[in-house]
Amino acid sequence: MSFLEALYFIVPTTIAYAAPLILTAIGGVFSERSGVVNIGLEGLMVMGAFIGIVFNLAYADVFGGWTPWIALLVAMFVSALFSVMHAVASVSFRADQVVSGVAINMLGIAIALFSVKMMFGKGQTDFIQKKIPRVNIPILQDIPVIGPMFFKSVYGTSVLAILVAIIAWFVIYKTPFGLRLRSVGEHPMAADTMGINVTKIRYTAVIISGGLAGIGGAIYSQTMTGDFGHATINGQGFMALAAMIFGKWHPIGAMGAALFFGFAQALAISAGSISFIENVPTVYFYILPYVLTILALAGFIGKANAPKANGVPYIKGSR
Amino acid sequence: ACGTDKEKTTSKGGNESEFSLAMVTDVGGIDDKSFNQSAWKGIQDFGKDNGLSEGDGGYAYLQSKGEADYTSNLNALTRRNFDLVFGVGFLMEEAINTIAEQKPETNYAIIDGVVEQPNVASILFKEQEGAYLAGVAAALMTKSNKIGFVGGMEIPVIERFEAGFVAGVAAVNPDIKVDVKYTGAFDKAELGKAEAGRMYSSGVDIIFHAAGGTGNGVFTEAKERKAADKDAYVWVIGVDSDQYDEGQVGDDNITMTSMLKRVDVAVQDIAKLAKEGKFPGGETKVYGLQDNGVKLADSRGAIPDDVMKQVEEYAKKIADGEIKVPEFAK
Amino acid sequence: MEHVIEMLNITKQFGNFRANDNITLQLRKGEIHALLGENGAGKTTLMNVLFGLYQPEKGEIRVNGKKVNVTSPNVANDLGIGMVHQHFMLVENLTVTENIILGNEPKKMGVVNIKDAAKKVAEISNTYGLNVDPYAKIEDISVGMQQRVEILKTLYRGANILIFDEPTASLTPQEIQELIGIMKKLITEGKSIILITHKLQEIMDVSDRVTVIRKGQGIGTVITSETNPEELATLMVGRQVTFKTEKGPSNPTEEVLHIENLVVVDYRGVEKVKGLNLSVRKGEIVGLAGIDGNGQSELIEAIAGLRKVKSGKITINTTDITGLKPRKITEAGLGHIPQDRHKHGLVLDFSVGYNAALQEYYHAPYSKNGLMDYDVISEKAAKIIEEYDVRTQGVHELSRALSGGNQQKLIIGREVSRDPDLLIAALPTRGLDVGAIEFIHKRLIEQRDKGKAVFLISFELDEVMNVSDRIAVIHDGQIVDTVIPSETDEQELGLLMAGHSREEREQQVMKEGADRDV
Amino acid sequence: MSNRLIKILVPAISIILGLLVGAIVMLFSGYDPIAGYIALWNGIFGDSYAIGETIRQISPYILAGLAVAFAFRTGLFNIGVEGQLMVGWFASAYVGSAFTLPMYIHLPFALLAAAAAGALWGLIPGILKATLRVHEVIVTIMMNYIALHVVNALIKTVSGGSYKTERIQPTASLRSEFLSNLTDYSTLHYGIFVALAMVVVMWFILEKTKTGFELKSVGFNENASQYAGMSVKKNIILSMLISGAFAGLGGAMEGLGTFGSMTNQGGFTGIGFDGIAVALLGANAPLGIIFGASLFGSLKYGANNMPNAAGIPLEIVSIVIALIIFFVACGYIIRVGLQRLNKKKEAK
Ligand SMILES: Nc1ncnc2c1ncn2[C@@H]1O[C@H](COP(=O)(O)OP(=O)(O)OP(=O)(O)O)[C@@H](O)[C@H]1O
Ligand SMILES: Nc1ncnc2c1ncn2[C@@H]1O[C@H](COP(=O)(O)OP(=O)(O)OP(=O)(O)O)[C@@H](O)[C@H]1O
Ligand SMILES: [Mg+2]
Ligand SMILES: [Mg+2]
Repeated sequence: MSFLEALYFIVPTTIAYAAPLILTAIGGVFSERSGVVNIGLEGLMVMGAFIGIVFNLAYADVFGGWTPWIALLVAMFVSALFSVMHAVASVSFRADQVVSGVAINMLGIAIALFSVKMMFGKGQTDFIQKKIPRVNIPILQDIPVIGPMFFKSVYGTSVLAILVAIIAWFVIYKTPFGLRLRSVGEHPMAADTMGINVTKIRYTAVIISGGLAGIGGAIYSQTMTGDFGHATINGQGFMALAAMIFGKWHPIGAMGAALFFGFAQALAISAGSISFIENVPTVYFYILPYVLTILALAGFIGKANAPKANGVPYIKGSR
Repeated sequence: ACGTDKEKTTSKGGNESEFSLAMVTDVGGIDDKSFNQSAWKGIQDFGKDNGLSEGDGGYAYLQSKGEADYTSNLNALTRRNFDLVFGVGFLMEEAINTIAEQKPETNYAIIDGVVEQPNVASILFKEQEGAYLAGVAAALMTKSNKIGFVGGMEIPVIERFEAGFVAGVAAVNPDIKVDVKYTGAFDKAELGKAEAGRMYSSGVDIIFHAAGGTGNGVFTEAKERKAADKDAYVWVIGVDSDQYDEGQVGDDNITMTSMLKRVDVAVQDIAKLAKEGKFPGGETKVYGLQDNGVKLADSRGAIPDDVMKQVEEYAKKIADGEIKVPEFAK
Repeated sequence: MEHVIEMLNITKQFGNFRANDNITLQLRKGEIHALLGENGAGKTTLMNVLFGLYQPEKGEIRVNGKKVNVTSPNVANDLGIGMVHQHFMLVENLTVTENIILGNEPKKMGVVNIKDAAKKVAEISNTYGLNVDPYAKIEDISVGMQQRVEILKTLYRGANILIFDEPTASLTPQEIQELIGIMKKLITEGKSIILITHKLQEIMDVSDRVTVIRKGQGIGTVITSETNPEELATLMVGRQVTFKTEKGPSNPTEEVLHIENLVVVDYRGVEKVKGLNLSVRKGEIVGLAGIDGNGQSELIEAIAGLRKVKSGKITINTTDITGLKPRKITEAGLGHIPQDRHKHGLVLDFSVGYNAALQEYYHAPYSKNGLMDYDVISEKAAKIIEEYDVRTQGVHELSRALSGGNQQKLIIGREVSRDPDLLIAALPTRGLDVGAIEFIHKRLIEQRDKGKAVFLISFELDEVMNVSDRIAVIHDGQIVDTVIPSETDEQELGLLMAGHSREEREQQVMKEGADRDV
Repeated sequence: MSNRLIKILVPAISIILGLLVGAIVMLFSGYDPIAGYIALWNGIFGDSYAIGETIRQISPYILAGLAVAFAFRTGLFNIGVEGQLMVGWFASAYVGSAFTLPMYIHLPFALLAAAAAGALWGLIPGILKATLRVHEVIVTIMMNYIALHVVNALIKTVSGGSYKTERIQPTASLRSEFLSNLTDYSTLHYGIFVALAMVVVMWFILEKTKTGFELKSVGFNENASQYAGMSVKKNIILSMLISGAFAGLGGAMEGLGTFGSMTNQGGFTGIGFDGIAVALLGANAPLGIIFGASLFGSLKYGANNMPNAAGIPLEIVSIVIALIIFFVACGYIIRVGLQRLNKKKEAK
């Protein structure tokens, strides 16, 4: 592969790989910025992936080409609903948020697989026919070098992911809600004395995280596998969690981290086909993305500061 | 087995003529679209043919959620007094070996593995022979003279696929280079997709996958390319079972063919022998082209008849022993 | 007389414990009303009731004569009540403006209009002479400015009734003066203030009336001009309290702490201690006076081994401890009552017993061969509890549950009971009531009299003047002068702290004299 | 109601609630919950064989739970137990097969190798956290994937291209003829004693030793610990090391006990991730972990009996387990409920 060819492969692959992670990680940013640890992202993604596929299969005839997009919405809705469980436990019942998150993970996959069994009588769903298409963006695709890298056969969902990152940044840093969100995650009691409803903000944030993780899962299943089974979502939620921390609980940072994971993955794949290193044992390529991540973290990122009140239930009047 | 064990044992003792069989799946489950499903189909077919019903005394299966379940599942079926218990997958060798020693009066069979015990029949397939034919077909069908192979993990079975496939391609045209890549996993669709994307981008037009769930990603990539451009010349060759359905893109289908591994055939064969009292205990039976153990699936017209004819010639030569397909990748 | 606030017969209970028992407090329009009581007397609780954070079991609240039901801080805000909390309610990583507008954000098309808000903040800030930078982040500004931000928060919401809960506990004398000025200005604007403080002099200086509570019960309200600090202290504690700490003359002997040309940088890498020289001898208390931020924290941390020394030398008892690990320094003879008791002083989630052993757990008799002996530790803890009057349920109670004053007594007990040759006491009485302060001062002097060296860091000139035998004045990372308390006054100290040398001061006095002559 | 009673009642009620909701799900899906639970019960306790297998399943869960809990007690979140367990498994299988030694050396050696391998895998995130303040959650997640691929490559290398390591020598085996016979040929092995011994070890380290005191102190307040002369770095590293060693021993349960070898791993074992739930079910306390692991292990193993004895899909048990964990997490509200109930009673 020539260098440019490699780039034409690496860039789109990076973005496609990253899209579900970006959305999910940003979901995590919302939740944890409000002070609710969310390691249930994996389970929320599972729910989204499952709903996305099931809806797509059931309504492909009705909605035609729009099906996968509507499936994203439905997945968002259902995962958001599912995340209410985590919110109730973490915010209202003062649960240990890690335990609740673990329960969400286990419950997500269990419910999804049980439902698949009930609906399809087998371990995985059928394949969807209406997939999220790749499109060439007119005019932009003709720009030399940049065009084929960014604007040729891109998923609409990748554009969506990047848009969501920018919107999330805007919401968190520019709007009253964002200001309140950040204050609740840092110092809920201060927010409370300013008349902010800590419970409401935290519920909202967790539900947003559920919705975004749901979209993330549905994007994954509708672009990568085309069906849903026990292995469809298989650690992506944890990778998103890592991206969120890597990105220092900042939406653009999380997007950057997710893109970095995608890049490392794409790099490993393309490096494996460069002829002069063909004799390098494959295991080095398998672990390359993960090693790169650790090195990047150790190299230039350093300490990441979690929101101060992250993981601590807010109990009115306690000090 | 809730307290039914004892009464079963007695009832069973007086009814020798009945023959019952069961299987333990590996983590895939009976609907994995792969060899577990195929084995279960074999058992069901045998059951139907012999008037058995599902349940104790007829036929049954137990699903494993992890390696740790193999022994206990085999044990459970043994306790339920099945006459013949299949273990599906090479990972079950150890477990079968252990239980066969403990329960010499039950017969066992292992699929894809070898266990040397007098009450165990070992069933192997010549995946390389089927893969060879897939390679021949691919080499005859390629327009770019670039062909890809996407493997899951680097384990002996998958390496047999690779060996046969590469040999098959070379037999037709030694100049065609097969781009061989393993993804290191059977469950990472995104890697299969990315790998396939890289291959197709580099000019490969046909990819044979032996990568389980990772292979889903290969299909996805091919379908996307087909959907974007109806005239795109991209193909996938499926594995284990007929993956035609996976390849459907609107009115087109990108599944060229699939290399079938007829576990069902082998299961029925062994079961029949056992029922007739000719159970091949201690033996290893290898099912190849000749025994209908491996073959290419119906291409539904994707492969033109003249090409199909040439493929069949190769098949005949293999069956006759004229061509020896290598078992190990270089 | 018109009452803007009337809290009548308020009772607030936590479980079976009555934090407020039938307390009445009436605030007149335009007055500064002090609320006085020991640590844990129930002052904060009463104010939290007024601010809507707690709901009282009994009693009623009237605002401008009308009965109200303050169910939440929002209601309090609407009634024009603002509160500056004892522990700042500021979000550290937000800016001043963001903290102020939180919950009440001006919007432009759904977006927070920071520019307008900042302008308004600056306006109010100027009106009251608060001098805050609207765009600064809270974590970057001084405690004094944070305090002023808290005040701005209430003013921004148009509060007319302001509650200040111990606003001066962590301020430097200069900042306290500024704050008093601000309060007086607020009064002239027609606002009314409830002020909680443990510093009786402040009460005498600014308040119009004082309400005293003791152990949750109202003792009564007196008019400030008709009382004096001694009477107030007696009302509050229920016994006589001595103010002027009694101590004999000191007999310093050998040098214990010796610091030579010490240079230390802060976390940003900025030099904060710049070639400092200092010595503390056995049998004396050296006080370090200075304005916050002149290198005090860095100096202490460097001595304790918590911060790297850039250059220079520190010795304790002839051992060169420069660059040694904290443990080695402790073993060289250092005892340290840290400035921040929650950050450094205690493991709040450990029991009182564990905390009592925090410095000594690693050697016999507290542990042997790598194994802890918790019985011995409990015994020791029980002794500290008894000797230092730490009010706690027992050695197994979590330190978190102790009040600040008792946490401090626990730390002092732990450090002093080890009998260190050098005891560093950094702001040891911050936020404590007069009774507790008296107790702690006695302990420090007791150490001195036993022939130990004591190094006291404090922002309170009173304390430094009363307790020390010598006062070293720090300015800009250097000791500008060392003075004897009996030979100086607050004014001179103040000038030294501001960086003027003694000669300058003398010249100034002479000049003033000359001016007068003319 | 005494505090102790409430402490016992909360998990008990959580379990009952979990089973109850599970029953409702079964009813709505057209299954018979009573038959289902009978099958589950029999799957766990039905006969000596089932009991043996259940206990065998519990052993690695205990160790994984200890690993997670130990790190938690020092303020660290070790999501890397999965990877540490895998390298431990490999190390034990390798040492077990590659050497010929008398049993009293071989078995301890193999166990030690597993612990050391796990410790090494924990050491890396530990060092990165201690020296560069890199968040341990990310590093441990990454280390899991690295472990998976490295172990698979190592299996291939040491076995000369095969997919599994050679069988361990009997001298390194935890298998026990005695225990196996006692439980009707189950695979129950001596590992459970190793696991229980480690429970004692964890309790001992935390509650009795100086090291434990330091580890807990650093976990609660790094600044105060530093002030008290403890080395924060050393304790963070040590904590990850010990945590990893527990996880590595969990791997030895599989390598020297259940399987006697290691085959190519197609994915994570899941034991490490379940360890998080086990630890938290047990409130990160040694005894609690035995409870958590027993609950987890029995439900997981017993579930296998549900499809064949009652025709109910396995997944329903996963739902029940998840619900139980969820209700345990919500212990606060259960406690409040109990206290209210109590008050009412007292009032009467
Ligand atoms: N949230 C709470 N829960 C239980 N008891 C509390 C709580 N807050 C305060 N108390 C009790 O109320 C009493 C009064 O506390 P409060 O904070 O009002 O004291 P204070 O007078 O403000 O003391 P200080 O001068 O030290 O600030 C305390 O002794 C404590 O026992
Ligand atoms: N959540 C709580 N539950 C029970 N008691 C509490 C709680 N919070 C505080 N207390 C009690 O409240 C009392 C006063 O606490 P507070 O923190 O106001 O002490 P303080 O003396 O004011 O300390 P400081 O000097 O730091 O202001 C203490 O006796 C403490 O035990
Ligand atoms: Mg106080
Ligand atoms: Mg107070």
